[in-house]
Amino acid sequence: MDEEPERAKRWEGGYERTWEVLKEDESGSLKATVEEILFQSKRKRVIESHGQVRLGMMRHLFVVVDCSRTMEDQDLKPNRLTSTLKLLEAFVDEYFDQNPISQVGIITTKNKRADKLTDLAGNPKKHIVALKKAVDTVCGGEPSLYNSLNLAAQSLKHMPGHTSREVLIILSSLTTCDPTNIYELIKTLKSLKVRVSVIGLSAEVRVCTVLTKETGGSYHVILDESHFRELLMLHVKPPPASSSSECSLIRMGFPQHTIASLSDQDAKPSFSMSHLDSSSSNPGLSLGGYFCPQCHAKYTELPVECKVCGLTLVSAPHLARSFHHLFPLQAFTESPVEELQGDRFCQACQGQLKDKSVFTCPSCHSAFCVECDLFIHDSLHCCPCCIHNQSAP
Amino acid sequence: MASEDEINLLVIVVDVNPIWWGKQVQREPEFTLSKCVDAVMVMGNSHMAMTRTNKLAVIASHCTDSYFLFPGKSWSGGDNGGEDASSSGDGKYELLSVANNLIAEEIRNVMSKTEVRGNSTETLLAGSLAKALCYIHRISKELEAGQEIKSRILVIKAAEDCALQYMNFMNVIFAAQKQNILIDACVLDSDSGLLQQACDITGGLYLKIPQKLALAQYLLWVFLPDSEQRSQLILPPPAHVDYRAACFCHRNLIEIGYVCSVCLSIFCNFSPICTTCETAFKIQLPQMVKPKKKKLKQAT
Amino acid sequence: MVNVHKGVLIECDPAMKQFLLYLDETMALGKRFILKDLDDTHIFILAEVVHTLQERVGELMDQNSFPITQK
Amino acid sequence: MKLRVQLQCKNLHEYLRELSPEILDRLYNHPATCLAVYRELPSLAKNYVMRMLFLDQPLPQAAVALWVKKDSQSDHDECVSVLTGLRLWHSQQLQGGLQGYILNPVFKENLRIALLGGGKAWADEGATLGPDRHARDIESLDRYAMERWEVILHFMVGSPSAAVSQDLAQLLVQAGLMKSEAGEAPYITSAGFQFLLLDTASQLWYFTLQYLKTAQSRGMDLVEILSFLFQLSFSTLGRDYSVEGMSESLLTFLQHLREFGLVFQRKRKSRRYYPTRLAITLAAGVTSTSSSSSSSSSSSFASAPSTGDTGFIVVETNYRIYAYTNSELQIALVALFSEMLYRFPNVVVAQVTRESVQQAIANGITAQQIIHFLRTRAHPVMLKQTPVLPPTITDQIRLWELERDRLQFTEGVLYNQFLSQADFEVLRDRAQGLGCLVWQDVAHRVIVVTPQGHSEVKRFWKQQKTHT
Repeated sequence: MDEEPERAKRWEGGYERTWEVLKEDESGSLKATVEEILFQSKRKRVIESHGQVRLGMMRHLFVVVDCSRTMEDQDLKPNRLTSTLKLLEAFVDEYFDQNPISQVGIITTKNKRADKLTDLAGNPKKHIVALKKAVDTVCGGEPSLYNSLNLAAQSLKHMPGHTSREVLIILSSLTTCDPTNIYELIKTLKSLKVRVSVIGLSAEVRVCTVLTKETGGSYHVILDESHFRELLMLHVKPPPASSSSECSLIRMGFPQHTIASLSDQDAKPSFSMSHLDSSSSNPGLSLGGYFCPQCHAKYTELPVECKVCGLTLVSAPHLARSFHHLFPLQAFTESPVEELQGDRFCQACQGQLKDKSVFTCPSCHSAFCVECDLFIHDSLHCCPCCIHNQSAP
Repeated sequence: MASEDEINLLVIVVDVNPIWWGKQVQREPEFTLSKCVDAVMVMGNSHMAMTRTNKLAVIASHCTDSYFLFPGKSWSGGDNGGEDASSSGDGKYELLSVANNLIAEEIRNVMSKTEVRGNSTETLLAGSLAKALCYIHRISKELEAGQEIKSRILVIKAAEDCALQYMNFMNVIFAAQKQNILIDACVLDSDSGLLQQACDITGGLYLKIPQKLALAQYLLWVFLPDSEQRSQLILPPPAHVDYRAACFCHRNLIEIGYVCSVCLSIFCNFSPICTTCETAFKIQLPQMVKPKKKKLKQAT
Repeated sequence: MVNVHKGVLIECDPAMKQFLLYLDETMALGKRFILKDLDDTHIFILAEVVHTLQERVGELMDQNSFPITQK
Repeated sequence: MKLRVQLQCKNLHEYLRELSPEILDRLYNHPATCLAVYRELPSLAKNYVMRMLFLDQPLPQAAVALWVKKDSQSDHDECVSVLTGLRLWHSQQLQGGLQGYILNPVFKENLRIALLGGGKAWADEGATLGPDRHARDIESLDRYAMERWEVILHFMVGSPSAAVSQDLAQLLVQAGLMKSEAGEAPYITSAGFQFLLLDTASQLWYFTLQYLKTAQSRGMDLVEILSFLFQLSFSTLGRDYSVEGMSESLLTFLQHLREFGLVFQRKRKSRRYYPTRLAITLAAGVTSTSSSSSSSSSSSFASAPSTGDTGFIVVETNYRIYAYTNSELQIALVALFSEMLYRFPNVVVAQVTRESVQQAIANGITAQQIIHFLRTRAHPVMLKQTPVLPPTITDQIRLWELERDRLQFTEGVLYNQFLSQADFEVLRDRAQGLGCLVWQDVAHRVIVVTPQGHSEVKRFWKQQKTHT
């Protein structure tokens, strides 16, 4: 919720009279207007995007999950906790898809305490396993904002200065039980440049408003489950980096993957370093793997921080995955279909342009249909016609 | 038996780079573009013959653009292909002969119409793949309720990789991965690093064929089975993929490099200013000291 | 010595079996019809009562069901 | 002890396997049949065929066995048995004495033709006749096909307006879908009810199978009409084909197809015909095997532009069914298992109740068939949700069916009061060996055997006693 006291509360004014927008056409059908509305809502998602800003590409994010008694409420199906954890699973997947060299940790809070469910780590599997297990937790007592934030801050403050430090709180309770003055902690968080965002499941709470405003985060209260998902997904995109944050060059290793086949006589099975601390059942003995270029420790998965020499190991595609944040595709211009000369076919999918508007790439002037426009901006991140041009970046 | 509700879409991207094929004729006069297109048709026919719900699209990737050879723009899915398409008048399945005629005609158009500018021996595969993805996206949007679609892309690649396309290519690969679309690659000439990565990331098969003349057989043996059948068959092992990065400054492949924290550009040695995003890096202590500093911090 | 009966083997759930036992004891079909009580889910009865028995079970089901839908 | 008649619908495989080898070999003489048979193979077997299609030498069996991973061995064995069973490949001795496989040369030749061309054309195309002045578009063909098919269904439910030829009525009787007593109009059987609830593609296939069964007795050549049928199913909708060169029996067959609505012919003597969507989806019905199969809802017909019988039913969790149709037949079908509440010009409202479902079940319709009917005709809005039908409804329909099955009756003969465990075991093992053991209780020394096995068991027991 933005701090806008003059704006009426949602339930007071600005009520959207959705039925007034609907107009019948000559034949008395509502189809055209309904289609128009759908079309507009599709379009909206594309327009609200980026300018060239510096983004905090390396993120360290703590997700705080409220596990207090209120999480058992059944306004989200089947209850708040299950629904939240399910959405978080999707969130973690999406997060690592978009921010491959970032890390996430999960904190739960109940009975006035805060516990780390998982430490900061860059491997989605671990988090997802933990989240799946957490479905069975018994919710109880009150959450503690102070303790959770404190726990998160303890870990985050050791993170290097060029990374963005973030906390995302999913708060269901309307109360919090704090051992001391939380406003002091907010000041500390601010000085540590920790950005705290809150997603409320019940209603707006003053302390969260202050918390998010001071630390530069966002505060939203969900309307329903789909809105909840949307709000969570807002946090998938890297946030703009604060101007004061440090920049640095980070040393990274790009290990080669070696595959050894069973028939190969020289291949020796070896342990993967990543299995050292995990108590998983499989011993992690395998043939091939990624070998740290500095100390030759073996890992089966990337990205990882080498346990021996501390070098961050990534593969080039991991970095490439984030490029589209940095070089976003410019928005296409919308124009009515009548203005289009030549064939009325979408340049990308070869479909007929049936909608009222077409979308033109400003650099290569190819026309696309609305579906392709969405797909290109949401997933593809490059114009299918521009990249036929050799000089394209 | 495959369920009737599942549509299996195969998009074949054929590299028709005229320069490469021109040179190829001089090298090996017995394997020409038309032989290659024949092999593609055999593959396409076999795919369509498998079940009624199998769909096919063929894209020609030229050096400046890509063209849909099949289905044509007016093609609406086999139900009323009867307008002008005449079958070949022999024992071939009508749908197939109509498709084959269309492909042959389109490729003739493409090859005769487009002129070759410059001397680029590289094919712009990323663009063709992007169009293939858009096409797949459209088809999956047009599905009726209750139907499912499984799509894959088969690239038949002849010419060299285009290094400039790296970023776009990666974007396309990730988009494919997100949509669960396999990318298979059948490489005729030299190995392609980009396609190796594409196949590895999306879970497709990569095969550099030792004998070009046997292309059709390779296609039928290796690439015809869909992902479900592949899990049962023994197929060529995954190729070794080079995941080393190329630095932005010299385009060298490096094992250890420096990455800008703002724009993730990769450099092979330390420089005070990022050449990509022009960020001035905080003057740091020499690199070697950094780990110590970190430890100190943790100790306090 | 081995004893041989001709009849019908019924397989049912324990609740239904109790109902059958009840019918047997109260002579609801006019006579005892159970030849042998085998176990929790099996019972061996006279062949001639099968039809009436099915009717009785149908009646029981009718009594036990109530309309779940309103019109 | 009610005997429930289950409508058994074989798929193409089962059908073909029953044919004699000579007929099979003759069938493969036509590319269309080869393609149809090929399409019905398990997916792994399709790949086998493709891999061997262009090989002229036999492949060692050991090499073929290495194509699959170890854990898919069972699939491999199935493929081998299917391919051998359909005579698609033969074993052949290799030079080194190894056993090898080679594709049936006739099949190979014709499948190659189907895929790549060559050979002679399947059928004369209408082109030789010049353009048709009364050319039909796809919509009118669809309408025509549906009308024809519905007439048959109407006839089955006994609508007075529906009249079919003597041949067809006889066929329905032969198929067991209708019964006719001397001098009376035929009436529907329990199998007929089940037939009505199938989706169109399955109905069509079932009906075709029945037709084929009687074909030989009509003096028709099975191979000829099967080939023609498959050829039809691979033809293009909206195109005309010529009857030129068709034999007399094939022309009769064409007239029958015309009556089913599989082909359109403007006049009986017309020289050209149009295959309809029914003919083309015929092969689709082949795969959705028996009527009791649940999962495979063939939507191939759903892809047809609303031909009236797909996608009109909405089922709500309150047991109400809204059927957006004005086809008397469809309404009658819905009424088979539900109570009609309201009737409007384009929609009927019905309610599924315990009584109505039990009534249907008493008619020999199974819960599975009702559910299948509802699912295959679900409104597009319903199709968007998973599962398509509300689980409460499907569960309840199944429960209602189970209710009738609270008691399971098996006729039998009970043996008890054995003197020794040994006696008991001897007799039990004997009964088991004869396959007539119904039930046993070792602790109480009780066995139940089937009445058929009783005499045999008794005799054995008497022998046993005299021996000891």
